[in-house]
Amino acid sequence: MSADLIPVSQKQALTKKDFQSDQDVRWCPGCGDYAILAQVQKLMPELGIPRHDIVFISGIGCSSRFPYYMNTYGMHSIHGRAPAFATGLKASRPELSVWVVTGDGDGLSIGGNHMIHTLRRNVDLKILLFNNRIYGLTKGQYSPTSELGKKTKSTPYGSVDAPFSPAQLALGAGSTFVARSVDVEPPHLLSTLRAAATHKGSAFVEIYQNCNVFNDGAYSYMTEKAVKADAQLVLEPGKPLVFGKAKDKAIRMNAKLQPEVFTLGKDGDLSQAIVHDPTNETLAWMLAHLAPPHFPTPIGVFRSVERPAYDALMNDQEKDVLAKKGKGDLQKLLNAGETWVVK
Amino acid sequence: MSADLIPVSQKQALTKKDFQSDQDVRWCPGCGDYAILAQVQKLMPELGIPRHDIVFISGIGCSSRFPYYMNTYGMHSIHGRAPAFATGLKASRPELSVWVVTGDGDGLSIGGNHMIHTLRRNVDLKILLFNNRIYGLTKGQYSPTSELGKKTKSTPYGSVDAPFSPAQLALGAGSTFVARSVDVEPPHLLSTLRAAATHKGSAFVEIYQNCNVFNDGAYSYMTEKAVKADAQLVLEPGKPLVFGKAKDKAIRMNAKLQPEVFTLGKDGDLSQAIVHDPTNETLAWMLAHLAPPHFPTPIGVFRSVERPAYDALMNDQEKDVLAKKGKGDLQKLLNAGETWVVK
Amino acid sequence: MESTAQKTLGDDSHLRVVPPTVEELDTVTVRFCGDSGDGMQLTGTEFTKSTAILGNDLATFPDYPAEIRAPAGTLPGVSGFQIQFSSHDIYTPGDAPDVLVAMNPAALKTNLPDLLPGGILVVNTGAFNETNLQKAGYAKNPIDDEQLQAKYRLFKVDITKLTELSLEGSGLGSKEIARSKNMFALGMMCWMYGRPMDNIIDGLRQKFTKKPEIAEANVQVLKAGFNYGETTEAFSHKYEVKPARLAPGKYRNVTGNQAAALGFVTAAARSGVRLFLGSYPITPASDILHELSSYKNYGVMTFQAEDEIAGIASAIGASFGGSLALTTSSGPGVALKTEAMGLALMLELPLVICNVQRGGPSTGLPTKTEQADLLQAVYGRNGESPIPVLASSTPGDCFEAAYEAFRIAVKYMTPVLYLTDGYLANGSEPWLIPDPAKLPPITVKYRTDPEGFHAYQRDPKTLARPWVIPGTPGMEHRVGGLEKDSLTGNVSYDPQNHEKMIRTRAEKVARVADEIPPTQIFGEPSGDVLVLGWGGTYGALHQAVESLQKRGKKVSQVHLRWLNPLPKDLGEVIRRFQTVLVPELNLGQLSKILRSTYLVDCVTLNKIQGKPFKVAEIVAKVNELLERPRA
Amino acid sequence: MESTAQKTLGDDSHLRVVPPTVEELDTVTVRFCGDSGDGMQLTGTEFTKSTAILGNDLATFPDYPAEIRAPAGTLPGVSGFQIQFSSHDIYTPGDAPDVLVAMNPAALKTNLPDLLPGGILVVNTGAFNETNLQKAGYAKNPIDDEQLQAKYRLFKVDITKLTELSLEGSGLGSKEIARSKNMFALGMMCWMYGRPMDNIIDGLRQKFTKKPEIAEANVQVLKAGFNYGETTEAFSHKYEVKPARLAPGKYRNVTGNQAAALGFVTAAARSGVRLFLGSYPITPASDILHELSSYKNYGVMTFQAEDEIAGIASAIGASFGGSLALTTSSGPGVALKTEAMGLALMLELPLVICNVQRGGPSTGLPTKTEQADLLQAVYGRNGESPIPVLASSTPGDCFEAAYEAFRIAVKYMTPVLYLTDGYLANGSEPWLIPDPAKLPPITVKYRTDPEGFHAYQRDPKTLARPWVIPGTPGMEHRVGGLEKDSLTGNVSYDPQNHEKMIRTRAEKVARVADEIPPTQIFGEPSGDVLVLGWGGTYGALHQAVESLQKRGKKVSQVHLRWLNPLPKDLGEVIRRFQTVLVPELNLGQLSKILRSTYLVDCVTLNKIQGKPFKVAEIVAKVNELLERPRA
Ligand SMILES: Cc1ncc(C[n+]2csc(CCOP(=O)(O)OP(=O)(O)O)c2C)c(N)n1
Ligand SMILES: Cc1ncc(C[n+]2csc(CCOP(=O)(O)OP(=O)(O)O)c2C)c(N)n1
Ligand code: SF4
Ligand code: SF4
Ligand SMILES: [Mg+2]
Ligand SMILES: [Mg+2]
Repeated sequence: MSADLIPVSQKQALTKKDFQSDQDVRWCPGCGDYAILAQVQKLMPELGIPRHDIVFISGIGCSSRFPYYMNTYGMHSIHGRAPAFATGLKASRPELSVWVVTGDGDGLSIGGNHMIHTLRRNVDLKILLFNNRIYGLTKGQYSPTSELGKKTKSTPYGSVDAPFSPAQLALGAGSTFVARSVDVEPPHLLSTLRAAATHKGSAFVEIYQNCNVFNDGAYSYMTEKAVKADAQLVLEPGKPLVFGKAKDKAIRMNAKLQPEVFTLGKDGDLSQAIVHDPTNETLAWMLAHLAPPHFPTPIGVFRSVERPAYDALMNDQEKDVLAKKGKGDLQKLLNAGETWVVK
Repeated sequence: MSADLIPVSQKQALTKKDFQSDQDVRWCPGCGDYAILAQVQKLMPELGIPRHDIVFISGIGCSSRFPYYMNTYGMHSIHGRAPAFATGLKASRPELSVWVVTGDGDGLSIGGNHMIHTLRRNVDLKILLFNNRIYGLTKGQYSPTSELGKKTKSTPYGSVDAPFSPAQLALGAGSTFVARSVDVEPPHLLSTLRAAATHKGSAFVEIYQNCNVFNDGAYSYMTEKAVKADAQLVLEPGKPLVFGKAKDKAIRMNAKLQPEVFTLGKDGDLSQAIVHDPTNETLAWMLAHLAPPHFPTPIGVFRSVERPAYDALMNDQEKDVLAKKGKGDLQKLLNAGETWVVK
Repeated sequence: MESTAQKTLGDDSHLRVVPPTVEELDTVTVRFCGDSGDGMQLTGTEFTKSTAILGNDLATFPDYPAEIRAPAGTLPGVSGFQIQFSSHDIYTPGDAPDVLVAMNPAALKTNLPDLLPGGILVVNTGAFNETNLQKAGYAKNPIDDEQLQAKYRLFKVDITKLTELSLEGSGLGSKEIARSKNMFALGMMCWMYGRPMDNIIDGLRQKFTKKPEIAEANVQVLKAGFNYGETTEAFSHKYEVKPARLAPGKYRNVTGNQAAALGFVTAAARSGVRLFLGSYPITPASDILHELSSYKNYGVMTFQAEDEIAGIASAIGASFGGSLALTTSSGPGVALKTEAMGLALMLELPLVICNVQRGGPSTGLPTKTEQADLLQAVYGRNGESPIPVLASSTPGDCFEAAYEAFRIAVKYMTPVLYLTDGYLANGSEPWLIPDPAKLPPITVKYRTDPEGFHAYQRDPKTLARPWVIPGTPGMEHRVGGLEKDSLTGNVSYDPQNHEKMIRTRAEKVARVADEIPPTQIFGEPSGDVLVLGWGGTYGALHQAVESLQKRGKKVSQVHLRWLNPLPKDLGEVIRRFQTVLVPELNLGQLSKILRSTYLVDCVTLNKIQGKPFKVAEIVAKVNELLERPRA
Repeated sequence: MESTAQKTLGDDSHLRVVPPTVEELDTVTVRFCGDSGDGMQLTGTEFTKSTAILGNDLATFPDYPAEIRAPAGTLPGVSGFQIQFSSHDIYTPGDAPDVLVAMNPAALKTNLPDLLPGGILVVNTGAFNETNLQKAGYAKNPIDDEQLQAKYRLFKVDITKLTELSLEGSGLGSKEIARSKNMFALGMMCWMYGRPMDNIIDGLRQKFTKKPEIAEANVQVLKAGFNYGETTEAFSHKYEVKPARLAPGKYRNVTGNQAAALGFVTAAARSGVRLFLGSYPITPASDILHELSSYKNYGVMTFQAEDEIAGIASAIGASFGGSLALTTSSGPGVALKTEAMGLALMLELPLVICNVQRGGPSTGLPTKTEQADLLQAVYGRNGESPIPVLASSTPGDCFEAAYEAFRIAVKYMTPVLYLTDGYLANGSEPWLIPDPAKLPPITVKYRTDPEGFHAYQRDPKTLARPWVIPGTPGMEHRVGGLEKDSLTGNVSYDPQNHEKMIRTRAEKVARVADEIPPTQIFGEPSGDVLVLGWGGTYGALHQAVESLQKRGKKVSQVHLRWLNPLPKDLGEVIRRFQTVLVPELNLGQLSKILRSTYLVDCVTLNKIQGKPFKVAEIVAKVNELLERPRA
């Protein structure tokens, strides 16, 4: 059942269409979720994994309807717990490709604990967090990623909760792969998803997603054509942190161990710019802190390091024990300990 | 009822003894919890807060028996939820001094979500996490801080879960105050607790605690007399990161943005050493990563920054609305909207 | 179809010459239905307001599509709003509409089966184009069907086009124009039932203060709809529904969620104590959170927690601190709170847990109504963990039930579980605005006297322990979830003490029965059939029993406010009837409790379709019982 | 007190001249008690092993102190282990000990009230010093009390000193020496009841392989204890308890938690499918997790989750993937799982939820036993959410019940709730080792044929849907917690479909009754009193009924394996008895269910003290019923 057993011919036969289920897609017209669905469906054939070896598991939320639209195996579970369902499945069936789709409420509010533990364990799951900074499905309450002061149905006078940075939280939990992309940047999204898919271990991808009904324009500060080049910092491994319409701005670390923006050729030269290295712990953290108004918003892979996946370790341990002790004999087990015979 | 209203005479009258309740302390003889209790009881009189304005709230675990031993108000709640109980109390009674006592299982396993949300919100709670890297109360299963490979009752072949670093997790959640101390370092513990007590906002203190029954010697690598000076890095704001028996080792940042140990006078001089600044985001993170075998274990305050506390914001907002709208008139509220009279 | 509109619009013969016949009606049920984007909820709400002001009694039933906005024109995207109004007391939004306004084919498809034969059917022909017909699964246009025309009084109106025409030159985009067509439908109905439009117009102007051009467009279309009725001869009849003889007083229209929120605020105001709500959003309970969040100047604090557990835990923390503590949710969220409820009952702190029930199990039918969380409320915790449980019966009654929940919670120092449901939560009715001063008081007395204080020393009558809050000098004490000494509250593992505490907690809840007034029987105190219900089915059961009584049947009704404990006299009441019928929107949960309590072989009537009972369903069942041969 | 020891040791007159009288006994109950640090559990376990090998029937009851190790010598720190052994079948660890070994004053204080008058009381005088007496709250030394000496057969032995003496020169520290004094007590009891010590000695050597000096010290003290009985005249009697006539076969001793773990492993082995346990530690369920964690080479995977919710969720995920999925917990943890249970029943996937019940509510009495989670098991979820519920009745029976739980879960594609309790979990009994081949098969057939596949197409007999696991080509499908179409499993909001699904899920669980064999009645099929119980009370009820029958009373026993559904013939069985007595360690939970199901006015007998029933309590109640005047 593993991917490698599939004849090449069949691999090639799959197209994006093969990954579209027969269910009508029911998001609001204009919802950013459509764009994400399209890129995921586009990526799938590339992976060379047959449809039946792929499972999408979600919680509850608009974003969590996702599995219904994928012509793979799927589970629309309960609110916040998708990583836990997925952990059980992946640990017991490591040969499957298991994806988790969640929202900022599902994955970070009620489901925050499962999320951090899954990342800590490094379960080999691809976790897509659709961050629209709002509870869409329940019609517009603020979420743990909504900005301070946000007025929503449950905060008519503005929220007083400081938001999480999903990337920071994932790093804090020890995630081996942390990335960010945007619904309206299809090629960037596709390449980010691809990087996640090929990572061995938990891959946490935050996707900025516009909820045009309850939080329209949440990301226009960095997606609008006019500001985009200055507002986005596209991370590329081995490349310096350079951005801006004229590619004339860069980021360096100052003497106080703080990042700062400088203008190339004016305040400094390219050699001072930090070179992106997704294996550098400190850098990933620093990048996760860059935010407007003083900095552009980084998108791309913040961190990507190797560490054995939980499911692999678990199955290896099982194999080890089997190798050492042999397959357990049930009769022996039942008869273990002190026994005696009554005649 | 607030601390400021207490006459100075009464403040001075309190001693450590006043904070000892009439309940027998029931930890195992030799448990590190005793030492922590002693320091907390020692600190209390210093704070000048009357006993009746102090509340200790815990979850379930050995450590969570703590409130019973404090002659203050207290609640021994349910497993993992102490921060949530405390949030409700503190938000509705901001004048109280509210402390949370929890364990590595209580606070980071089942209670991980409440922990990170409380830290994100910056609720003005003093959170003491007794980290013994084991489930004590349930007699010895591994916890989310147990080291990889640990053999426990539930992992007879060794655990395959990579542990959390509590400090990293707290930073990832946006905690405004993150510190670490050790049960067997009373003066250090006392001063760390004092720093936490005076911080406005969530103060997260990880306390290394020895469970001599189920995980004896978990910290001997850094508490034993012989190794201590080389194994501990005591953090002091404004001071360079220097350690070692001969105070001859220091830590600097290399060109690849990675920390490294160097010998003073040999590989470099004091000016290269990083100077501790608890307001520096990047530094706090880097310190939270320092760990044996290549680095000493930092103890002290990793991070301490100002950010409005959730409870304060909530109460300020209430005051604002009251100021703007006046005290709500129930009759008017009931009669709001379109009304008509039937005769 | 286009041709229909063309003809209607191009031909002057439809302009009125004869004034319409005015027919007087007793009761009318109107249902607006259309795509979720068609604004049917707003249409219904505005029509309701107008009807309320006219003094009719009324009840409403909004029926949203499932949680996600389905693509326009599809069957799952249909949204409906039903209102029944009457010149006498009514108790339900009506079994079946007399009038159906269908804004598109999908709406017609899903709603037509409910329309009474001979009923008025208004369709927006403008939406009956190929695409929409196909989306609705119609092979051919149903409104051309002669059978349909024979069965109903069909009125084809090209609302789409008429709206466009009335806004020609308004400068609005086609999207905005399309969005106002609901106002046309509303205008027509206002004309047909003689509803005043002033308050609707005021309402629109207020709603769109920031977009006056939209407000005016809506007003214009509303008027156009009204005028269409007035000046064309499309409709031959107008109807009049006289005001109902409601009890005198000042009224407003409330939904159940609004009423519950007001009940909670009133409890806080009357007790002089802050209300603290710890909650996590969930359909259909979220609106209580929304309402209360806006009452910051009424001594209300709301905390949107990270999950349901933190919601209830924060509330318990606040209760420990002296607040009136509340947590609101629906079934799946309540499931998560059950562990913490156990702690609340061990700590013996006041707390109200409000469950706005929805269709289950699991995620189930989140936007639909059901009564299937009763057993969870009464029995759904580990250990012997008794909690008083009460339920509200109509939208307006949510006010009283919410208030009562707090009165008992405080008086008995106990968590109280308050059940309402999606039908009550979103439905509305005219509500006689109460005078809070006339409500029974909620008396909060924190104990402050350290003399002889023991944390679990009880009031001999209620068995309540004292409420002592942090900040009180000299009374420092610790509480927790381990079994505690029956006097001091210190941890106790003593076997006898455990049994004593288990029995005391049970007895305390049993004593809440002292608060329940003698059972009110609607009808004779004995007879052939007792219709015994609880919760949101009140209206349907009441209307059914009333109509049966009118037909001389010996049928009475009892509707329970308290489910745990049950009223002391209920067993006796039950025994006075030949048959007890227990209709429920579940598989028979109350009847399980009644059977075990009174060993009574009650007859069940169960419906689990996410919908309320119809009056006719109850009447039919009772008649069946009356007709069956006696054993 | 020191003087007593001195005298005993210094004076040779106590050395045996006459051999002791050997008395034959039918049944003996011994209780070892001491400080938690005194090793009473080990002592009890070793004595049990020896007794088992001798072929007595036996039952044990370890009674730990509350969760934290209390300071040495205090009342809360007392730990006890009781064993009843017999030459015939016995079913409980005994109501009251015939022999009490008390290692310190605190142990005497808390345990003496249970000792039968005339019983043997062995006290370690060495521990009766000022400090310990004070900690136990004794004003003066109780063993000097003449009343005590009159009431019991008191033997004062300075075990502390004798242990020290026997290890003089061993080079061991005083701490180690003190720790071995339990072996002295064990040795004495082995002598008194003629238990062989070889296996104990082997066991000690194995246990301390890495510390041979400790092993040898323990052996030496054990022997010293034995020899003390043999050579001194401290005890005048020895006792003999002949082997019981147990069914022939090979036996071992198991605790309930061990047996349950073995049952689960056997289910996996028999079905050929991997067992997946997702769990979070909690007393008294943790041992099942510990056991299963060590079975990695038996196709068992264990996942210690971050909380109970992740425990069950991971299990459901594994079940989706084709594993036999299990989650284990106790009351408060089960409360947290109720939301996910609802999902499992919507997904219709096999899953076993095992609740090892403990004293509640809330944290309650975590180390004590209780049966108060039955209503939670049957009713404790939101919505109409039926789940089969079964319970085990003895430690050994946990094996069968665990196996049966999986058999039903797989056959009916449903979550199954399996109830055991702290008493069964930690108690032990001789267990006839079963032949797994003789167990009814557990047949797992994943559907792999895509032809005509529908995810919710049902087996006409069991109503089970097909189990199709990811990895199966051509059968990709999606499941979820929203209501689903009765055939395809796609989301459906159709009202009729919802009712159909609600009724189908209920019917499926009802059909599990087809699996329940006709009710076994111990005793006559009709009579005066039927003692009807469930779960861990089996032993006490059985022994009580047996003794009543011996006295000619018309009393029979039925003990339920299945609580939901109930056996089809149970109503009829019940009606054949004048009175039905339902003894429970709760406030009457099964009786609530029986009352509502059969409208039977059963008599309840409730005990909620964290302790099992005593046989005498049952006997007394039945006698009371038999004697009461008939109405
Ligand atoms: C236990 C439980 N609590 C609450 C809910 C209600 N609920 C469903 S989705 C949701 C939040 C959705 O927000 P998010 O995860 O951001 O998803 P989005 O809809 O924005 O994509 C909530 C509160 C639920 N279904 N179950
Ligand atoms: C809901 C629930 N789940 C599980 C438990 C069992 N339990 C009690 S404490 C504990 C872990 C304690 O570990 P930790 O927090 O590290 O505290 P320690 O005893 O080590 O101080 C567990 C699993 C419980 N009481 N309640
Ligand atoms: S509510 Fe928002 S997130 Fe949900 S489907 Fe609509 S646009 Fe998308
Ligand atoms: S088990 Fe460990 S943590 Fe618990 S009281 Fe004993 S030594 Fe302390
Ligand atoms: Mg969202
Ligand atoms: Mg711990």
